[in-house]
Amino acid sequence: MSKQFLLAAEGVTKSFDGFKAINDLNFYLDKGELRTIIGPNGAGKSTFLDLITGRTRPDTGTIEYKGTPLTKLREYEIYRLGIGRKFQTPSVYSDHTVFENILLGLEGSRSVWPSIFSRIKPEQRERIYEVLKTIGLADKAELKAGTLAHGQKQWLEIGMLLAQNAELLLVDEPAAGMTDEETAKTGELLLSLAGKHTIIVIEHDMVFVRQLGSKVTVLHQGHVLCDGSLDQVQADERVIEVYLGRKKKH
Amino acid sequence: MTFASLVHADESETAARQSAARAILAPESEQATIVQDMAANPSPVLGPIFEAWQRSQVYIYEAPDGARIPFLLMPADGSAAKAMRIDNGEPLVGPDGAPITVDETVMKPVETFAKLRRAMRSTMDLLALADPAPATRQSAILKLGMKQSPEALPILNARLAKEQDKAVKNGILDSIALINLASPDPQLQIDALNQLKKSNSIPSRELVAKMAADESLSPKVRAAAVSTLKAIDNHLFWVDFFGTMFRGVSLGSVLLVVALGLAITFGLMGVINMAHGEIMVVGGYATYLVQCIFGSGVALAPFGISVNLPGFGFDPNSGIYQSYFLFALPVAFLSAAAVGVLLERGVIQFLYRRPLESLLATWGVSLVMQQLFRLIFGPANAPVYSPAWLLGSFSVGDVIMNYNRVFVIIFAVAIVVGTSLLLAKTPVGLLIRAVMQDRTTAACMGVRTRKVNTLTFAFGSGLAGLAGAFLSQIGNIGPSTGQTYIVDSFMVVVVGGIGNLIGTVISALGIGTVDQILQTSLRNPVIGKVLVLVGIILFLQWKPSGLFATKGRGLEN
Amino acid sequence: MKQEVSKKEVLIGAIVALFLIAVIPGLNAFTPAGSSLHVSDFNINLWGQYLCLAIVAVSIDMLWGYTGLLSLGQMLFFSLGGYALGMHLMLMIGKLGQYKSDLPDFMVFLGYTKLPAHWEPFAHFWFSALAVLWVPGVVAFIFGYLAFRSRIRGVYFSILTQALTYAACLLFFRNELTLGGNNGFTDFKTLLGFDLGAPGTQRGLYIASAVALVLVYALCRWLTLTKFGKVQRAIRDSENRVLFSGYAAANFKLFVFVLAGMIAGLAGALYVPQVGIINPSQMEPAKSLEAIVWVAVGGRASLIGPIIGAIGVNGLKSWASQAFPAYWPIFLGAMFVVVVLFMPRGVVGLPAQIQEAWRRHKRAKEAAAEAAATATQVPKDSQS
Amino acid sequence: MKLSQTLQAMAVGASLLVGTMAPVRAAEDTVKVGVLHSLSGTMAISETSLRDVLLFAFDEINAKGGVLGKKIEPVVVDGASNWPLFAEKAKQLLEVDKVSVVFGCWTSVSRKSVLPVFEKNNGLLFYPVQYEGEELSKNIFYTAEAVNQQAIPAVDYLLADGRKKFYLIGTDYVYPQTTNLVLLEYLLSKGVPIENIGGGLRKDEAGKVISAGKYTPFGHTDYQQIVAEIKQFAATGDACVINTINGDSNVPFFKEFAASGLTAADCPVVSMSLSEDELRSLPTKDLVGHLGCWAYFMSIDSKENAAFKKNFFDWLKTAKVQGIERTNRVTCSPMVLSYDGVYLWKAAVEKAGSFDVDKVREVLESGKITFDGPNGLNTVEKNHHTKKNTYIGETKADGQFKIVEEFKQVYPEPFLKGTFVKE
Repeated sequence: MSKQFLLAAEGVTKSFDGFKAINDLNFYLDKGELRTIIGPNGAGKSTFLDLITGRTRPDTGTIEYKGTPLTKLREYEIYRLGIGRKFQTPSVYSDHTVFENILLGLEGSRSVWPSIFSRIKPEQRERIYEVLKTIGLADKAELKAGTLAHGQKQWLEIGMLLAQNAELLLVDEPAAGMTDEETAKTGELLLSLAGKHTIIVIEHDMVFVRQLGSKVTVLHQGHVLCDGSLDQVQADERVIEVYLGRKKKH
Repeated sequence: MTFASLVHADESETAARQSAARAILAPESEQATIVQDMAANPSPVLGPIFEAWQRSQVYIYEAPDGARIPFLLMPADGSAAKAMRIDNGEPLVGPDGAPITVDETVMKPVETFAKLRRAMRSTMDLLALADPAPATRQSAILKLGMKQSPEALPILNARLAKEQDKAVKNGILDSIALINLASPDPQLQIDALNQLKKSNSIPSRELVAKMAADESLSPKVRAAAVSTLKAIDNHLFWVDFFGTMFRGVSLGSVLLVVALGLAITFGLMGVINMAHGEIMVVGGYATYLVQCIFGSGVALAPFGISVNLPGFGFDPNSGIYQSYFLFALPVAFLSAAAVGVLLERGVIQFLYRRPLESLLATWGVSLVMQQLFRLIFGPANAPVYSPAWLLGSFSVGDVIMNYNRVFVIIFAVAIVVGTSLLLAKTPVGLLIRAVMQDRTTAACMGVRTRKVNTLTFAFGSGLAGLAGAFLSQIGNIGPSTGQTYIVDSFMVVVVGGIGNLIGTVISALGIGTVDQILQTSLRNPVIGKVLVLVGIILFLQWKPSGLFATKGRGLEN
Repeated sequence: MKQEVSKKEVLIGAIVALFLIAVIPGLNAFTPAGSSLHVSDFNINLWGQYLCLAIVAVSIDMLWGYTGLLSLGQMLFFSLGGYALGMHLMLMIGKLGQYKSDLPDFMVFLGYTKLPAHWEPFAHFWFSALAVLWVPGVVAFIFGYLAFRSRIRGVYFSILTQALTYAACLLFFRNELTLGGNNGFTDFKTLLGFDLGAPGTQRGLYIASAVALVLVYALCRWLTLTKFGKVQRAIRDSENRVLFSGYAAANFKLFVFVLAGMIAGLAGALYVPQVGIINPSQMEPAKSLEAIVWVAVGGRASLIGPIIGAIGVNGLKSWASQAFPAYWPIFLGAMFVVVVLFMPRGVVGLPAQIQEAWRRHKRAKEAAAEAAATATQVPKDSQS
Repeated sequence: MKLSQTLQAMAVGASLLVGTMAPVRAAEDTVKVGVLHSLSGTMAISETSLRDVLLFAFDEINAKGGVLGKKIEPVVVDGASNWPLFAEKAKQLLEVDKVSVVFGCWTSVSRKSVLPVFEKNNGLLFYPVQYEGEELSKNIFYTAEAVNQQAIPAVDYLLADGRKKFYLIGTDYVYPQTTNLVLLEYLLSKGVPIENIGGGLRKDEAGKVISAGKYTPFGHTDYQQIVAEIKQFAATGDACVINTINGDSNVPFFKEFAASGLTAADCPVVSMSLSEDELRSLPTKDLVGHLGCWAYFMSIDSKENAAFKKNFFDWLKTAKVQGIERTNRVTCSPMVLSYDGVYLWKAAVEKAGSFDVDKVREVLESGKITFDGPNGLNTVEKNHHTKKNTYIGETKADGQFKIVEEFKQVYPEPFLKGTFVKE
């Protein structure tokens, strides 16, 4: 049945030292969808991304991408299936130039020998500048990534995902630490990618989530609490409880 | 040799004293013969005389009239040692009738040498048959048996009739059996073999094995010998097994004591302190200095300094000197902790976020410290003496256990329990755990992380100091001692899992036991050690973060 | 460091290479012994050794400086290379040994009557010469494969490499390994028919070392410029990002580790006939740590730094250990602490570091002056 | 690469090159003599004493007018317990400093490392420390004890003492291995049955025993297992231990030995590598009664020895040597054999009338060069080793030896392996 979904996670559980970070999670994603996952701290959002990308392995349950089980694969193998990830804290190569950062993300062979003998082709260079334009860093191509501002690093990391031409983008808190203006720009960027790519965004910032206007899934204690549009979700009694810490009725 | 003379010792006492005096005064070449002959008249008075002689406490007094009077120093119970004449057991007095005072540092004792001591042995072995201590009696009896000479049978039988101690009784039966093994009577031989089989006598194994292979013996005797040999070998297997286990636990305890400080600094703080071994050595030198202060004073050869502390300088045989080690422990802890504070403040505090660089910088520190030790204490090792209560051994069912090894185990248990109590139950421990788990949050909560860091590092270093004090009892303390242990102790912590004391304990005991098992089964210490190291590399394949991985604070993050 | 090779760099490189490869040995061969330009046989030999150590330093830099893998066991691979060639040299002694036997002396007095089978191929020079590369390569591959596959990294990796060289050291000390035990191999006579004692042979070995250093440098320099080099540094700076960008970081690390092992092996093989001995003490953990010092002092992630570090520290050691034998280790240790704490980029990075510090100082001064100026302008603010 | 970096590199290189090239010029009326010992690193603990006694010997000779009218000018270099460095320093002494003779080395591996250097440059080395033999270089003179001047007499003494079982233990390197190999052959030839030789046997593929003994790595600290084995071995009486453990490991060995209740009376240990100098750093109370075997003991009662000790200790008080230990010193066999070496060389040079190595060697090989030293008479034999006395001593609580046996003028036999094997 998972065939019709791009990504399907079923009955996934993961615990650390007895603490269940993900608890019997079921999650389905259609091709081309833009989905936002929200939830309080410790709800298991980042852990969920870790499980998809192979950073950790689930105790039980299956995660399938286009019908391929992901749980036995290594990070780079999962990546090669077309799943890209942006981390919560921007993770770029600070000693490389912006150009080189995108270059390393560029689609193509990832093996040792080709990397030694390959040369940058003109069309690759074009592609890189195209990506740089998309993320608005074309004029900073020769700067070291470490010198960029926080927001620019976030964009650069998104740019690396674009360069890889991943089908599924997992974007962890892209707006964290950004100014309002930058946040809006990031939202536009993600919206422009939706459709071409399937995207999961994890976010706290409700203004930003509203801007994306996508279907929202609420995670709580490693379990899907509910999903629907942002308005639906915000009206949900359980969500209010979770966020505002109101006591549960027995 | 008559056993009766032992019973009626009084009559022969004077004769024995006089021959002892004669032996002492004789030229070296004749001493051994005279002493050898004294075995025929083994008077109990000879015991203390021979012991004193071997301890270099027998002297010759040159009286003004030219007479040479041998005397011994009675063990001191207070001020000056009392001198006692050997020839009559009276106090040694001068021509004026007053007791002679003896300056031990000036007088030259009458020396002994191997041949002479062996001659004394035969007398003392006979005396030991009636020694109040059962263990001494037993070993003397065994020795007599091993000689397989039938003349000893009456002595042993007489002793058997009087003996109360069960173990010693068995020992006598064994010895009689050993002698009877050489008997021409097959029945006696078979009885003897059965006795040895019953008691699983290990010392008899070689003799029994020879009989089992001896084709000139009657089939019945050989069959008995084969069966006895089997029983002994079986017993030997278990003795070896438990012996190996005991040694494994004791080696594991050594590793644990050595690695525990590292488990704090490396495990909890993430600091790779390559100078850990040298901090340990600080503890060792502290022990050495305390020993010197309690004894003859501190002498630092490179500076030509030698100091005596007033009020100290105890007699090496006195109880207070023997207890120096207990005083050395806190000194070792504190001095190593002080060095730890210096190191943390001076170098490590700048490198908390750069573990690889802390490794390199502390290696530099370790080079400096090694050379400083060399300059201060000299390049040679510091001779540290073990107190008498750590020497010797006891055995449980033929498994020999040395006191110092038992002490290691107790010591290890004590400091592990102490450390975990400190971490779990005290406010300081709470602070340490808080900072180690999340430095930033702790800082936000108003914890003075700088202080706690220093404190934790000092504590880890102090534990290293205790380890050094401890090592001085089983190994040596010198400038490069620390290097011997550094690889091993890192292995223990890595295998145990970073930041987990239980893991460290299990890994130390595991590595120690495996090492000893390999050593025993391969009969080769080097290959055993190499295999342990290779095993560790393979083990980490299976569990890359050690036995007990603590989640979330991997060093690579 | 710039990402492309400039013409200037090539030119300077060529000059230095020529100086090392041709000028110094030329001065040794063609000037009279008394002249002020003469380089003595002793110094040719000494410099040949330094150059070999510089090659090891470059290999460490490839691992540590560029890939972030601090291997504390690099001298193991150096020794393996040395042993591989040493076995050939031992067999070349032939009947010139103490016992006039075809077997190496140590085998004779350990009671061997036949050459062990694994020794036989080493009688061929080509086999030994290849073994110099593949033996360290295979050992590095096996260890690296295990370590990288199970994600052993950072400090764990360092400690394990140290355990590896320690284990190997213990193993090689054993006589039963038939590799000469504690004494190792010594008393070599000829290499390819040349008398190892002859100045000409030593000069040849010096030139071989210089050529090897230049080639290794060029190879590493080129590698760092390729995309491979970029991935290498990316692994050092953010291994997770590399993994999530689809690179099997373990393969890249394994490649560098094996390459560095082979380079070190080559250095060892060149070193052994020049110094005349190889024994297990070269594998002691402290030796590898010392090699790290060269790289740290010279400046890592710069390729030229390790070379300067290796030659500089060893030269300094030759001199200081004689002038101040008692204080030299203190000096070396202290130097290391200072470098780690205050000179993260080593000697090579010092000019840039001073420049930065000066600029920062100037900026701070300007800022202070500016602040002071604003303070006087708006006194109300400072009072409230 | 930046230009500045390159220039820097070249500057550092050039200055070093010049530094190492600068020759040390000697004054005309002196003769240069090399001292090659480890003054740092693990071996410094033993070798520093040899440097001291050599410098003392030079001063003593210089005070009496030197050699052939020339004052000895010592060139002291540090091998730093680093074997390749030994070779480098030997080269420096012979090629740069052009010394007439070198006194030095302690470990066999350091000697093996410098041997080709001496042969290539036709140098002259005097080697003073007991060793395994099986070597004879035309450029080395061995004032040291050969195996038949140390281990064999020790075994003879033990046999005479009624010992029937021999446990062999050593550090895993060539000296213990070779010594035990020879001892195995010797003991078998003396009728000791093979099962009375403890420590384990090594057999070749055919099952023939080719070596014996238990070996531990350098710096080994855990002797529980081995001591337990010895205790079982000695349980039947009349056993002894032949100990070729090197250096530091002796402390844990003897501590374990003493702690397990074994005594020198039950099972004496004869140690080949523990001289008075080593005993300074050992807990000697644990060693009382155990044996040592050397060509010299500090306790030798002779007027030569008394004068030697007095002069040496006096010299120490005022010697101008950086970091020298001035008090609490002892003398020991390697020191005295170093000292003897200097005088033997002096005698040979004076007889040859020249410092030329070939001429000096020829004289030394004549078998007529002798020196009456603190250890008695030393004669250089044709086989480059010296004939001298061997003494057996018992360790006393003060770290001195009581001499219990003396073997007079033992002829040195460097090649012993196979000589005791009966057909």
